[in-house]
Amino acid sequence: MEQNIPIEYVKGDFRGLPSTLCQGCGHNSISSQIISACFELGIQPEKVIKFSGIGCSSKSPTYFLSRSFGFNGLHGRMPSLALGTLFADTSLKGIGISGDGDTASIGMGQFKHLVRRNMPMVYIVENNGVYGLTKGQFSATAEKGLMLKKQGSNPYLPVDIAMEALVSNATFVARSFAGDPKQVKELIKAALSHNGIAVIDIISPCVTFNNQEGSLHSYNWGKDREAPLHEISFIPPRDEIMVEDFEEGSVREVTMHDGSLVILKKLENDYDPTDRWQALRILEDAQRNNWMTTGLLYIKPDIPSLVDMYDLPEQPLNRMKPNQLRPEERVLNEVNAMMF
Amino acid sequence: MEQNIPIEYVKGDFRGLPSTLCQGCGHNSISSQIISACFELGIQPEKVIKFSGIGCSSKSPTYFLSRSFGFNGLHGRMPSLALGTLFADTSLKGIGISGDGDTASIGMGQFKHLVRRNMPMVYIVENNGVYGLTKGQFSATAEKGLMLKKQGSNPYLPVDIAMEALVSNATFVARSFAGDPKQVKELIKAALSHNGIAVIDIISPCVTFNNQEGSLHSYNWGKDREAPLHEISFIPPRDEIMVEDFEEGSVREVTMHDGSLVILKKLENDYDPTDRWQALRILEDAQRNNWMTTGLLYIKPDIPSLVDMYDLPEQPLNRMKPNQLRPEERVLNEVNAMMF
Amino acid sequence: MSSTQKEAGKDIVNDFCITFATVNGSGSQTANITILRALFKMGIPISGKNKFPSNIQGLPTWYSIRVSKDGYLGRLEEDDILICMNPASFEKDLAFINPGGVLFYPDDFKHPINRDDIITYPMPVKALAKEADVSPALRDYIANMVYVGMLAKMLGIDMTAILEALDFQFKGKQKAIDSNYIVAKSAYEWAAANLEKKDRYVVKRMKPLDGYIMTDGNTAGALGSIFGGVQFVAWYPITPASTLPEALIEYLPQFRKDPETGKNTYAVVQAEDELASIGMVIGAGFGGLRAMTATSGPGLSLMTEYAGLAYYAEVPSVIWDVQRVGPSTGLPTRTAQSDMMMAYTLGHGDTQHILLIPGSVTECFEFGWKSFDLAERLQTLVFVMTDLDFGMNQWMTKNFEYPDQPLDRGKILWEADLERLDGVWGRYVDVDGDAIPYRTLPGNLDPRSAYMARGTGHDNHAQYSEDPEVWEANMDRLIRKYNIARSLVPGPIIEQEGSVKWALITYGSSDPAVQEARAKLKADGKKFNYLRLRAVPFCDDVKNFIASHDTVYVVENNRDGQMNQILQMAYPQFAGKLVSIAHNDGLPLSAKWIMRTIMAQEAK
Amino acid sequence: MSSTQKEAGKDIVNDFCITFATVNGSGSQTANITILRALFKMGIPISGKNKFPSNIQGLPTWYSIRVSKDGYLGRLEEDDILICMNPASFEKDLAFINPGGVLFYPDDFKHPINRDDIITYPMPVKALAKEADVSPALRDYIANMVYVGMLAKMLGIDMTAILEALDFQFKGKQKAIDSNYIVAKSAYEWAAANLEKKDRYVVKRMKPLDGYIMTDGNTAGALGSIFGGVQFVAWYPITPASTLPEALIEYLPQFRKDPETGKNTYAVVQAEDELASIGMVIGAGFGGLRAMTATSGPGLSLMTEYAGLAYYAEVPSVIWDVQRVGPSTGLPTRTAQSDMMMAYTLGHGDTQHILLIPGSVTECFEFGWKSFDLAERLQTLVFVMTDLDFGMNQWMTKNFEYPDQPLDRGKILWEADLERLDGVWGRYVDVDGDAIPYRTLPGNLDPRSAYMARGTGHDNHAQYSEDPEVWEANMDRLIRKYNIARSLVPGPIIEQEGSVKWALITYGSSDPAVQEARAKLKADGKKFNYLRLRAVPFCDDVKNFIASHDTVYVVENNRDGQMNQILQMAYPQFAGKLVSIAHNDGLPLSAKWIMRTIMAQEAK
Ligand SMILES: Cc1ncc(C[n+]2csc(CCOP(=O)(O)OP(=O)(O)O)c2C)c(N)n1
Ligand SMILES: Cc1ncc(C[n+]2csc(CCOP(=O)(O)OP(=O)(O)O)c2C)c(N)n1
Ligand code: SF4
Ligand code: SF4
Ligand SMILES: [Mg+2]
Ligand SMILES: [Mg+2]
Repeated sequence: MEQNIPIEYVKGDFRGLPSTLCQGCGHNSISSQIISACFELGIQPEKVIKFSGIGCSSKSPTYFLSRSFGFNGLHGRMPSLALGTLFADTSLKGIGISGDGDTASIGMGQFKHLVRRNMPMVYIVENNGVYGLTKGQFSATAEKGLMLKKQGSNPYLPVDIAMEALVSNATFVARSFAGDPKQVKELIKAALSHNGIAVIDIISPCVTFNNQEGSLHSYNWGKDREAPLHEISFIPPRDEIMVEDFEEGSVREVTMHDGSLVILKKLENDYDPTDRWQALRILEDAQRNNWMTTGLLYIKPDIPSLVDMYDLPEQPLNRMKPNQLRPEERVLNEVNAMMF
Repeated sequence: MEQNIPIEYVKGDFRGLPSTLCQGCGHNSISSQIISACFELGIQPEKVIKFSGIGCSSKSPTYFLSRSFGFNGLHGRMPSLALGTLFADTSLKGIGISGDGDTASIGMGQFKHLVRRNMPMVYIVENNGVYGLTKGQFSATAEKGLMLKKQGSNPYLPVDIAMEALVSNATFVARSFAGDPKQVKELIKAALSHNGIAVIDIISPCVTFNNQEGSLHSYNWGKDREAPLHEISFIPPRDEIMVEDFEEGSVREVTMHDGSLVILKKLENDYDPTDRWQALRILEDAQRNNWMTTGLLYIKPDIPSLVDMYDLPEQPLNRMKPNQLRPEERVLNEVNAMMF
Repeated sequence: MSSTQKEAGKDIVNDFCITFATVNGSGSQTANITILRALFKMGIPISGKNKFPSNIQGLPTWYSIRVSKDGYLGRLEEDDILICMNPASFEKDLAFINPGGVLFYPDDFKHPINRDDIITYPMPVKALAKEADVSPALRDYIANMVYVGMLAKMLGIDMTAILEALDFQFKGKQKAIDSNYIVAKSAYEWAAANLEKKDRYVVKRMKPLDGYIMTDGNTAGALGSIFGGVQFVAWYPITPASTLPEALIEYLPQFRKDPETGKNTYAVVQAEDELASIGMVIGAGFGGLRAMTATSGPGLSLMTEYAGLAYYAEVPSVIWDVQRVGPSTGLPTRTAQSDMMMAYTLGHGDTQHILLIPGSVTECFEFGWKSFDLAERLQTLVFVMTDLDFGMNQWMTKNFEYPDQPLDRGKILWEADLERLDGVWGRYVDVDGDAIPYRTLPGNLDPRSAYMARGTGHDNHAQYSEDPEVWEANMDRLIRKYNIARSLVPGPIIEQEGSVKWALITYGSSDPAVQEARAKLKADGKKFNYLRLRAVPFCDDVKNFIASHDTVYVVENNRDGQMNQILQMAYPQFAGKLVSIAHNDGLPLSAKWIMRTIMAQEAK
Repeated sequence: MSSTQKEAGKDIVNDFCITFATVNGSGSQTANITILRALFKMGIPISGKNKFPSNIQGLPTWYSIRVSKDGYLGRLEEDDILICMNPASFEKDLAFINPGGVLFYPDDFKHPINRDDIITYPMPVKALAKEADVSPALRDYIANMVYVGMLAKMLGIDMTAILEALDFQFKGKQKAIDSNYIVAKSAYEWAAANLEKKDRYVVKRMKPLDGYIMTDGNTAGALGSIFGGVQFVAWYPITPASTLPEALIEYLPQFRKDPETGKNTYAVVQAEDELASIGMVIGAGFGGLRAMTATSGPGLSLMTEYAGLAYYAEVPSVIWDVQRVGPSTGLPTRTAQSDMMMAYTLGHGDTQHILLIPGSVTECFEFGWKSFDLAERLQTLVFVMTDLDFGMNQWMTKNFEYPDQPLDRGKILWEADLERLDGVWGRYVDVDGDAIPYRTLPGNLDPRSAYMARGTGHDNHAQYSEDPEVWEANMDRLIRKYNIARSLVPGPIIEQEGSVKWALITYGSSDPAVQEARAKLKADGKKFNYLRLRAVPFCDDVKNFIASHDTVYVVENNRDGQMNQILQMAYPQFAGKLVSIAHNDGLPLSAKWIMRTIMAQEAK
């Protein structure tokens, strides 16, 4: 983004087509926060690229950032698609939108391997514990014992997407709740500044199939049980930093790869998001106690990303000229001489 | 196994065809320990069923227990095959043999979901950090920086199979080393008594492609770095228990579902294998310190297995008679009446 | 014939198409099906087709009921009666009404009606719904009952039949029945008091449709499987297949408890994806269970490799492909017959699978149980190829018939059998000369029973082998086995007109439209013989049928004429006389399109 | 002709087959290839085929060198000279020696030699290996050099040529060269001193094979891709494809650094499986990179769904299918041409893909670069269909030729183009009437450039659409595009004998055997015209060729005659004259089998 000509954007520059999701669907509020985050960061929309799998969640990239390229791929297999595309022009910011079925059921393998590769992109899971688009079957994040119409009771323990990301050595892991738009937005901003995989598991209620009282992915449950680790604010590199605004000791700062700052304002206890160990533990506690712990769970800003390992030129690969791609005839003569 | 007519077996009853793996391959020693474990437990070989994917490791079920049924399936997709087959006769003991490529690369999704389902079977990963059968490419458990001929250097952090199993709520997780045959054997015995998924991640050096000095899956490294958590012994239910043989406080016992006992003799510190939390932590420590921590990492013997949830009769499903399977004509008349 | 009846002035009785244009997620389905059921109850042949978007709420959706005294159940291209509840699609929908047709619409619609060749009935939906004594949350939902009542009045549908339909719908729950019925009834009365009938469409009671039921293909398939003794189901949700496993989940507990122990004689597992569901099913098939899955194109794609394994290792299982429009995610809520070639050859290397193709909803039931007998007899996969049109739409269909054959478990050796054989057997030995070997099942306690199944080269005793002759001999046996299947699979249904030189071939859900086209062409003086395929591979009847005609039109609902291609490969000697009549736009074929296209071909 | 030369008493010069029977993992490959190279260096046409087991160490393996002064490179069914180093396979191997043939064997073998119609040469392998001054660990390894020296002496291979071959093998590392050469040399001398030549096989120098190189198809494919500007490779290991990406990993860093910055102009990613490798490749193709993967049957099976997406969303990429024996895991180390039908239709729904089929190793290079031009020009997948025989065996082949056309990146709109067009464009609009739309690439900063690619129904502007007409129009355009491809893909190679009524069609690695069969049939007085397919879909040349013959034999290495089937579907009017000549037992076809089978057909 460094080379952007500073343009003044209006919010409309970041909008998408009208949503065809259900009214009240958590996914819609996440889309709004993506729009706001990009707008507030002043990202050039053409510098973003969107990816998704299949599902209600995966439909949503159509509903934000119409001026960004996108690929609505296959169910569970957005990660590989995104990885390949992002090599074409590594200056682009990738945003992947997935569902819990898309990521944790069919997509488990690709998700885990994308994370393990530390592919630089934002990976948002719009997690509702259910398959929305196919009308309400259990996803792999549905809690044990959940009852759904036509499906009976779910016999399995849920997949914890944040824990999965941590164990796969993700370098940025957060959890949030669609009912907490401010936190969602700040997390997305931070994620967009992260040079590596940034996984955000957002509990995003499905009002049509899994919003019943007591369901772990319902609005009510989230409202009752959300326990933010901190109040998070994102400060882009160009802004003047005024940490003095905060009371001494009341905040923790994380400096991102691009110089921006993530400010975590302490709530009850001080939480250190650079300790994977603590992150795993806080998640285990959340599981045991039925809390929805939200916030930036873990961050490791200075690990080389997958792309960093490839020694690529600044010029995007997809703008290379034929003479950069085809060796000269002389080289082929050498090759022929080698073949014996 | 309860109904077995007590037969005296000889070890040959548990052997397989001659191995076609390389001499010295870790997988061969694991096969031997499977043979010994089954022999020592006196399991009726016909009551065992073997599964595998594709790879050198996955070839090995041919080399033990010729009197057991088996299915050598597809690369990375043994879990689903095993799950389906085991419903046919739930009195059978399933043993799955997989490789690190088979489980952690292509098989990640199926592995994680098998574990999450707590499918009652023994799942052994013969983990050599490399693709043996395709001649030496990196698997997902290869350590970052590993150099292999023709492949260059591995850019990714390894998948930790034991940690993956834990996070997926496995109810039995162990790690061992093919160079420690006694431990391998006792762990397999315990696993065979477990009513649920029993994952054993066994470091099993590939002498042909990944046994070079310093490689994390080499014999040398294992011999230098193996740090057993305890000395493990398995005591089948029919044997008289002589815990008095052990010094007071020097052992920890775990009672298995079928009444057998797992005796863990303390080494340096007392390790509690019923605390998932400690297990995750010991693995994190091992990763940080480059230790090969082995032993029974975690066990939770009393969780209902997948099969328990299905309310199946004792009679194996695959021995049901036509009249048990096809409802009477009367029922169809009712059905027709319902269709409007 | 309907055309003669549509003469000016006369009533058009029991022969038209009603379409309901609504918004999905608005609960109109209950209202639409109530009408459908009421008509069926009046003895009038009907079919109901839902054209819905691939989302959950808020987009235009259409439900069309074909009312056909002649029993034609195929799709009509135009509407006679449109009930338009959706302002968003109003303008477009209007264009589809036949001249002389009818429009019902809420009286608060602001849209201009730019047609003067139709009859229009405004409906006081808001007002009548408000009158109803229901909670405001339900008000929108049962507003749809307004058009039920209005339509009942204007067409002449019995309100008793409506009541019966509601009673069935709400499983006798009186409160729900009442609150819906009251709205319908008051709309009925409002119409009686305020509207004058100006259109010509009427329904009249016919003699009861005895021997017929009303259901959809996925329910029928699930029930057929239950009567086929299904024991293991693994599935992954996908439209339009999901309702088949969901019907299994609903009905298995009712019908398949073990009579003695009261325990389940089955297990249903929702897998993490189709790679896993097929793996589970093939595992279970190997284990000796009657195992099945149901999926659609994208899922079938993911099953490719396991399908090849099952073919080569000779594992029985049943796969339902409820086809939708591909390639790729395509149109998930629209119908097609476009996985035929794929299913036929699914897997790499040389493979050939058995396809059963039900041609009616009752045949979905029949092939539900037959597929297991065939799979176990032949020790191979059986694909039941149906589609969204059958699977998710409502059809009147013949009563399900109880299987006329006992379960055929195929060639299985248990302990006693091995005893009898002195333990002499080999998993892939062709003992009987029919290319079908014997198998043992896990759990068999005879020490000579075990074998290692594998997708790698194997000899007659299932031992690993790379021997060229062993490989080829085994693959050739599989061809022989496939040829044996020709005489075991359901043969074609043939209808001859005598020594006519032109013929039609079709299959599956294209049958109703082809039947109708054929009848109408005949009425126009063009006779066609007729063959409906019910399976791949083909038996000699198919060959002889093609051989005895000059031109054979192969009608199907896909782009590439896939069945035509399969026939061409099967009968290269006749390939020249096969003419592909194929197209797919996501909708079921219409008789009109078929007639038009065949006539154009004939004119060439 | 060789047959005339095999008359009793006369020397058989440069026309026979040598087979080395060894144990895999024993390092014999170096010895075998040394002989191969030495013969090539002497100007004698050769091909080398490795028949190896699917394991790593300890099982029988065979390497056959065909020496053919006439330049026939196909497989021979029998051996003339057998070097048997493996007691385990000794007995079986003996049976394959032609009468009058030769057996070399270690003198410590205890096996009886039950043939009296062959000449035998025992070799003091142990003794000579012991003499060599190498570490005991290496001794076994270089024991193989004993047979190199013996064979050189008995056949008349120049030891200078052996030395050249070793020099190449060990990349000039003198110590390795020496220790191997010394053993070969002492064996040579031992043979000179102790053995009397009793057999008739000799090699004689021919004129240098200028313009030819020796390599394998996977290396050629990798190099061709590099000269085609490949930018992104994702792969998952699988035999027999792995060596193609491995060659890319070897050569890309040498040849494809950016001239200015010295940075990489490419990226190679080893994926976690083939579901991911194809996803990555299609992502990269969408992003505007020349992207490829290489796999074999099982991997291709897993790529089914993504292939359908690429077809429908019109994403260019290249997939190499180095075919092996399926179905299922099958025989992973044996060759076949049995994924043809599958690749052609890969995906659910109606799909058709473009297949390029190299017929020689040098064509593997050529199609390596051409495939990208075609994929980007046509915005679709291009499958390069090769096999283990080409991919992993050593072939003499024509020099690689530098591309005679500049890179064709197809229709891409960058910022300046959109400026020129005033931003008026649509991703799937057929502007030029050739059914090929324009595309923009991510990173294009023009606000009008972006679109959302998708596998769901879409209109000309890539917007989601379920409209029946939009769907069908788009699918029909894809057919038109496929038809355009007919004139862009490499046409067939046709060789006419004049007005002969019989013809042969073949493709890929079956070409050498068919060429040989054709020449021999001609010598026997039966002339055949000849067509080698190089691509699917077919151009009119193929049609006209078939049209102008009475009987056309389609020869291929699979069970079901898959190309024959594809031809039948393409030309139903001629289906009756196509005769399938197909079989697969894991080995390349032999001229002998082809001749035998065709003569049997002719006799019918
Ligand atoms: C291979 C494949 N299998 C199944 C489907 C059907 N399918 C579409 S969306 C979906 C589940 C979506 O659930 P989730 O990812 O949680 O998204 P949500 O709709 O809940 O946002 C499924 C199973 C598919 N498109 N592709
Ligand atoms: C779908 C598919 N892709 C690739 C292969 C090729 N293949 C065979 S074994 C193997 C890797 C085996 O590695 P691992 O599981 O670690 O077993 P090991 O040989 O090391 O014991 C691969 C990639 C295959 N058989 N199937
Ligand atoms: S079905 Fe659920 S997930 Fe889908 S759009 Fe509606 S509320 Fe959202
Ligand atoms: S290649 Fe490696 S893993 Fe395979 S058999 Fe040999 S030593 Fe074992
Ligand atoms: Mg969901
Ligand atoms: Mg391995």
